[in-house]
Amino acid sequence: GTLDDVKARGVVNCGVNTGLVGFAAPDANGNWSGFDVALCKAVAAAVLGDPAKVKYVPTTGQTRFTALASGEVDLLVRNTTRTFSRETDLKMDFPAINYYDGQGFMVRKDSGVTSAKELNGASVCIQTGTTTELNLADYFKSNGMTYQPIAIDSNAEGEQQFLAGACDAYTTDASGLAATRAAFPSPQDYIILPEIISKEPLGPAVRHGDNNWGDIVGWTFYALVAGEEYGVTAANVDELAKGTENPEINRLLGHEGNLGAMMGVPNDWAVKAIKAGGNYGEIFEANIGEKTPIGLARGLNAQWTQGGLMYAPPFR
Amino acid sequence: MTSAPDAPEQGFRLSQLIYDTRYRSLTIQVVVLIAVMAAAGWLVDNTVRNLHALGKDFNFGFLWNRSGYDIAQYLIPYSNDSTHGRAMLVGLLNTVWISVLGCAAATVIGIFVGVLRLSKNWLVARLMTVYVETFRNIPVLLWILVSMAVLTEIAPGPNEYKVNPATGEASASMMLFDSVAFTNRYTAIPSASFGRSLGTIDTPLMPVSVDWVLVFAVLAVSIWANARFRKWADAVQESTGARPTTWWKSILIVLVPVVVVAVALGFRIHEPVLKGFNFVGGTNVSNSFVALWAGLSLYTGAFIAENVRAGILSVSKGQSEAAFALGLRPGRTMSLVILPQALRVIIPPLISQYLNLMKNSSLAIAVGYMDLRGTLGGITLNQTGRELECILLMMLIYLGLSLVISTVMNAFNRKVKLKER
Amino acid sequence: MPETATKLQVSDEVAVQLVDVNKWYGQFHVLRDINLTVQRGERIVIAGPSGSGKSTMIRCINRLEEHQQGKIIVDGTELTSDLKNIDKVRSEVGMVFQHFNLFPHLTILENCTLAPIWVRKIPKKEAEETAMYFLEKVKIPDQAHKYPGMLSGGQQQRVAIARSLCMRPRIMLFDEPTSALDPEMIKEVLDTMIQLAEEGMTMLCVTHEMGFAQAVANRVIFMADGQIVEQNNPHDFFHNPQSDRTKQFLSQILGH
Amino acid sequence: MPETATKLQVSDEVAVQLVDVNKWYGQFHVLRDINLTVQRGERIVIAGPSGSGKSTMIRCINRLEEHQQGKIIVDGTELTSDLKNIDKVRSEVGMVFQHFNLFPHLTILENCTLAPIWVRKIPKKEAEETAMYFLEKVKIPDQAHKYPGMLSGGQQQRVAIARSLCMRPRIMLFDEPTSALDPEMIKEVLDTMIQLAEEGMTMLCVTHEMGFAQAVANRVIFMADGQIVEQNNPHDFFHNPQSDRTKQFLSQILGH
Amino acid sequence: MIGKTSPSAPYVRKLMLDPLPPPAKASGVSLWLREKLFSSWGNAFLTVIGIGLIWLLVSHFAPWFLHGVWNADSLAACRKTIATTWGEGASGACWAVIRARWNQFIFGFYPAEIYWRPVLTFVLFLLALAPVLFSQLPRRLLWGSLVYPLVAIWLLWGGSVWPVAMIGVGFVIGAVLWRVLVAKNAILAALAAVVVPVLFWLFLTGPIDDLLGKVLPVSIQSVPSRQFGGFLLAIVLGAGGIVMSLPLGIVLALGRRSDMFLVKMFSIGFIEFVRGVPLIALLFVASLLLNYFLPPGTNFDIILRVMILVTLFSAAYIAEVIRGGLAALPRGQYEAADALGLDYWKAQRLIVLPQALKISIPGIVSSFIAMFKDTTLVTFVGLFEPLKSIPDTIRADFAWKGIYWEFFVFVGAIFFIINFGMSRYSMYLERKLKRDNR
Ligand SMILES: Nc1ncnc2c1ncn2[C@@H]1O[C@H](COP(=O)(O)OP(=O)(O)OP(=O)(O)O)[C@@H](O)[C@H]1O
Ligand SMILES: Nc1ncnc2c1ncn2[C@@H]1O[C@H](COP(=O)(O)OP(=O)(O)OP(=O)(O)O)[C@@H](O)[C@H]1O
Ligand SMILES: [Mg+2]
Ligand SMILES: [Mg+2]
Repeated sequence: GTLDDVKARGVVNCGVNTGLVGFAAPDANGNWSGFDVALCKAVAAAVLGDPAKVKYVPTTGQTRFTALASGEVDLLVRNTTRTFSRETDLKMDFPAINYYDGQGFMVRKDSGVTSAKELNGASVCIQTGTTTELNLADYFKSNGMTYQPIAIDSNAEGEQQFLAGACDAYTTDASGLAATRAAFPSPQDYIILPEIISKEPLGPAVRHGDNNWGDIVGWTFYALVAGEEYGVTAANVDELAKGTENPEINRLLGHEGNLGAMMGVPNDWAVKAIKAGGNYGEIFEANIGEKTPIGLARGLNAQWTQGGLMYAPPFR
Repeated sequence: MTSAPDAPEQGFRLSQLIYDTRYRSLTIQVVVLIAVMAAAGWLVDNTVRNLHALGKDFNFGFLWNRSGYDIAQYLIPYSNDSTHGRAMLVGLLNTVWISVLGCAAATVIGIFVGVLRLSKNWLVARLMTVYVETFRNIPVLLWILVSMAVLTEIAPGPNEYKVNPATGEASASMMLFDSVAFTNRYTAIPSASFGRSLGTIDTPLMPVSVDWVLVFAVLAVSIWANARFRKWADAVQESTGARPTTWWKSILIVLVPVVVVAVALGFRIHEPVLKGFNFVGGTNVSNSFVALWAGLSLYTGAFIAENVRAGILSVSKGQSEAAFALGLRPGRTMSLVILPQALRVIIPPLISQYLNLMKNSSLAIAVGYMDLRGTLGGITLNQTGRELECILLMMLIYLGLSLVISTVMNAFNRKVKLKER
Repeated sequence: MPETATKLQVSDEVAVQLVDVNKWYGQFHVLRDINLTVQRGERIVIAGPSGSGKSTMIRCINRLEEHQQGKIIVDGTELTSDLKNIDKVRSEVGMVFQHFNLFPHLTILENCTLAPIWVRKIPKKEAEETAMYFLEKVKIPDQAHKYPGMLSGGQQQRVAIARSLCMRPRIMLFDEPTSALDPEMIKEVLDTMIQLAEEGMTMLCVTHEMGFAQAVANRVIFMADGQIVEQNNPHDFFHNPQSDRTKQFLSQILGH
Repeated sequence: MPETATKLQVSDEVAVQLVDVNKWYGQFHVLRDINLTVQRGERIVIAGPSGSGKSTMIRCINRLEEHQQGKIIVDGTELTSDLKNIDKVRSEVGMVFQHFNLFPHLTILENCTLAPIWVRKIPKKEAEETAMYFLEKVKIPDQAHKYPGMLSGGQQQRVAIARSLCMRPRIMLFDEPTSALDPEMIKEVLDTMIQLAEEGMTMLCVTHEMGFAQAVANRVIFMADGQIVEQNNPHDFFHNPQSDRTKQFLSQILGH
Repeated sequence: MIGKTSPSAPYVRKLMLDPLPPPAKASGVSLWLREKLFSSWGNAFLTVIGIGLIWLLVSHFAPWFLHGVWNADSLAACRKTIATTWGEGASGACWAVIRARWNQFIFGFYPAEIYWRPVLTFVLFLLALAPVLFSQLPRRLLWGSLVYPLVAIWLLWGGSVWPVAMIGVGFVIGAVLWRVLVAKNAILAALAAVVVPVLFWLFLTGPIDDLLGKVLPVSIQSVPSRQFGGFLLAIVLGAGGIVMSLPLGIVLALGRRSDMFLVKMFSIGFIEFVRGVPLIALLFVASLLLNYFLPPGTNFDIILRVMILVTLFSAAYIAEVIRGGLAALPRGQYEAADALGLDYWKAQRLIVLPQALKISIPGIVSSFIAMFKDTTLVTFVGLFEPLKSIPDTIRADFAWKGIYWEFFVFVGAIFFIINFGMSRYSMYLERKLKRDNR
């Protein structure tokens, strides 16, 4: 299985975006960071004990699935939407959803458009090879509108075209829109339209059939979510790992029971995972939260206790 | 004739397979065949096993499924309800279309620059050299990206054509009598329609407009008539020596019938007008197309210019001197003496430039023009997850296109060559 | 003209006149104060060491080169940069080159009819008849439908002469017509030229074939350093040269 | 062999034997029933008009061309399609071509040592000594380290001869060895060949140098249309030819 | 003057004329201008258009170039500097980004502390190339060129020295087997020389590597291919592709010229297939399909896969170049080799290929230029080549968002300098070859 391969190799191959600020992007020295990257690190920490033992494989919208299917990457964390056909026909599994998103539109403020319903006849920049282009076709069709698709290959190109005015609207997942807008010279000149035209549950993907590896990826993510729920942070995780009153935390952090061994990873897997970049909330705030230039609100991605959808199944 | 006794029959020895020139090559070929078959078998076996492990099959059925995505540029009707197969066809036609237009433009540029590079005018010759060297030595991808960037970054947006109520002026203006507008998302050019249309015929591939068929038929007939007319002029020249002036008559013969038919059908030109977000009424040629076209033509044109120059230089100076000494003017010298000889040298490399342009058109990916790679090898591949099928099919189609181009051009080359000997 | 093919004597009419012609290639003074008058019917042989400007001079006469000072008058027409004058002169003057310069993509016949048809506007049929007439004259009518590449050098040069004659020039210029040929072939070309001379064609001929000069030339002109150094009738020129340059040159040429 | 360099007479041993050899190029019958026996030490000159199959015949002897009928036996080895036989024959037979065919990327010395080293597996040092011995014999030891392009045609051809000799062949084939040379150089090559003949080398030589034939040949063979038309000793061949073809050929060759 | 008396009167020049300088009209600047720029109306028109064009370009781009800012840490800072020095609304290039990301353009994400390794590799590359290009140098240096690829692999990718050494050992084994066996039987020798090393690589190298690695650990920091980028990647792919494709190209060229029908057909089939398909398609094969074609479980890294396809691609083109070189050899060379008793392979190796390859060098250089330009296409399979991917990543940084032209100008200029230099060199070679071959 993949787990053995990873252990033998000593490094996790993680497929990421070629460059989407906040989610996955290399800096001048080639160090990757971002919301998706943090999950890669957490998995590496959980399995190998070291968040640095990740090899990032930048994939384009077109090459990502093959990279996964062919074994070039062990997991794909590249704002990929979980869909029916991707799980069945393309033979992948989405063990968890790390970001609940939806497709939106961004337009220039001075265009006077305030609703997606006013976009009839507009040129729309759209990244090829994504679910967004299918959603877009469906949306305009069901609203009896026409549009002119302007195909782009990467987010960077989309930004360029949109900034230059080559398209009236730029469509992608709302999170991506926010990230993109944040990076504009004058973000206040652009607005993201209120319509969200699709459900875009984004999550890490693994190959179909390797359930053990899927469990590891899924539960590592849930460990991060649970960490937030129970107040386990990067700062206090070592302290808490020595034992607490809360048996759930004890089981999570390996103080009690041997959940790790059941999956074939060290018992302190969750400790390492949370220490790598903090719990889900910390990761969110550090990479895409409201204090970052991207400035995304938690919204659907808040804990279930806060009215969001992030809900970690029980660790027992 | 006295037939010598044949070499003593010694029966066949195994060592003959290696040492006997008669069998040796057979042995080697068998070994090579086995090796190639084994390699092919190995690849196929691996593929089968890999597919099996992934739970996939090898099946082109997806070509008949609904594609679900939109394509901005299509030459035959297409919508997201069409099949993947049709999307592939749209892409293929787009590839062919950009290749044909690209080759045409590159040839024009190449001839123009190649001739100017030999100009006596120092400045022009230098400028052309700079052009050729710059374009030849920098990747074509850069030229395509630059063309695209020029169009998107420098051309005005459609809304800049709007008349600003405050100043009463628009910040950008259309060109060519308000018929062409460069914008940062497309180039709006006039389109045509027929007021008294004869309707269209639906074929499975695309609806065919009877009007256009008629117009082209008439055009073909007039061109044929013009060829006859020129033959007649040749005959007159042969018998009297003086060639009747033909150029304006030729133009009349070609143009008048077409114009008459067009007028009869109520031919109208629609100039693009700004309405809402965009220009409507005309045809909007997407920038991705224009950028790809410009990048490919300028790049390939530089290579063709070199071929043209080499071709002309290959004709020795003595040839033009001899023609001058006979009293031929420079224009005639060019067309009767230099070009026919230069052409033989120019055509073979021209073929490979055409092939290169066709293959380079797959760089459409850089600007989002939906060619064969963009549809079949891009979105279809991605939406269906059929890498193996899509890429093999795509390579086969490109191979077919290459074969067609080289066959046609080689035939043309033979024709030009035959004239000599 | 073929119909009046009799052994003409030199007439008084002037065919070509060069007055104080000077020419430079960049800083290099190739032709220096050239003065030369050629009468109609005269056969002039021009000799001289390599680089002395012989080719340049005769190429100036049909404006393949431009002179910068002085006057060149051909058949009463002064050569200026006026295109009409140039056309006129070129249609009066035929030229034969050292390397034949036949058009390789055309048959022998087409080579000969090309200029008559396109410049003289003669009907094709007539042009072909004339061409065959001259091809017969140079003794290769049977090669008419071959391409130049299939002919030997001597044959090619004879075709080149026929091609020029088809334009019915009144003056023929030859620039070392035999120097690119194998020895066996020189004779056939010289024979053709002698025949032409006998018919009274005005000829200026750059050549080192001294036998030819003695046989047909009215005058031999010796050039050196871009100047006409000596001129005389062939007999005196060869047997009694005056200038030292000439003597030296002749000793080289004849000793060889 | 150099050590035994004395004027040998023809021995009884058979060096080369062709029995009823026939060869076609496609439909074209180049060699027709050739029968020829060459004794060891014999010097044979082959003459005949162009295209008569002379080259083809001697090229068959070392299998540069394949014959289709009949037998060719060289030094007791029959030439079949067996590679070993071919190798054996080729190492017995040296060949000198019209266009020298020296290897331009190797020095003269390397040209001469290449085959001994790679085919005969002789140590380099020894091969070089032998090469120098033969280069001295053809009188160009001082050129050993130059490249072929720097030598004159005559010198190149002598190197080609030395190169063949370095393989210590027992039979030498020459295919018009002097016809690509300028007249001044022909003599030096012929001298080398005469010297070789005097040392008793078995030689088959296609040439039109009749002086050479008369000086060294034991036999002259005349070929026409792919057949051996006449053969005789040189004196009788030249002074008393029998067949009409031979007479006609000789009149052309000698008259020229 | 003779023209004025009887034209045919004997005449002897007494006084030779000295050469005079040309008249003012016929020399100097005015002549040059007249001849080269204004010799006719049409020419004058072209000149005016040319000047207009130059003016257009210069007036547009010169200010932008001249206002360029070299020192800034973001685009905003650039703009501010330009606005303060040249006034509001002035345009100017922000070269600072090149300065800031210079290393990334050159090395991609190669670890900064070991930049010396690619640099050294490059210097060695030039040294190894020297004996190939200049025949004046002693031939013995060619051995260095032969070993260089292994050294380069080790220096670039690092890690233990043994796997690389074992590759070399495999080649040595092959060569030795060939030497030993060739006297007995050429075909057997060829077979052995190919099969044994392959078996060696497949089955023996792994254990030996491990063993030697433990006994004698010689290793340097290893660098995964993912970190290659920028011009380093372009050069590694371009040069690596060409060098590795040479042997295959030679074999294909010989195959295409062979008399053996099947061998010829396979060679033609391969060459024409590769040449008929766009490189992008082959790159997609590398990134999407190659893993299907290899045994389950094998997993090359993408650079290696791209390298394999690039090698196959350039092999087809190199084969055609070499075929041209082979065709240029006169038949006499083959015949002389035959007559001396050299067998096919010896004749090829000693006589034919040395000459054919020399003739082919200009063509190979041209192929390299084409290949080097084509390496930019790897951006579409997610590799960080310098033309598109690196700028895209740089633009993903908030500081440099929205910067375009500077990248195009900079990357274009580097490509131009390298390729123009090489094309000049190949032209020089071509002229030299023409001279050498008389
Ligand atoms: N186009 C040119 N540009 C510069 N110099 C030239 C040109 N053509 C000829 N020359 C020079 O002018 C001089 C005279 O040349 P020309 O060809 O007239 O000599 P020539 O007497 O015909 O010599 P040859 O017997 O070698 O043909 C020579 O020194 C030559 O180098
Ligand atoms: N490879 C070939 N294919 C077909 N025909 C050939 C070939 N080589 C030679 N011939 C023909 O075979 C005939 C004999 O050729 P060969 O070279 O033996 O003549 P030759 O007597 O040596 O003539 P020469 O004196 O011109 O060298 C000629 O008619 C020639 O055209
Ligand atoms: Mg001259
Ligand atoms: Mg012969």
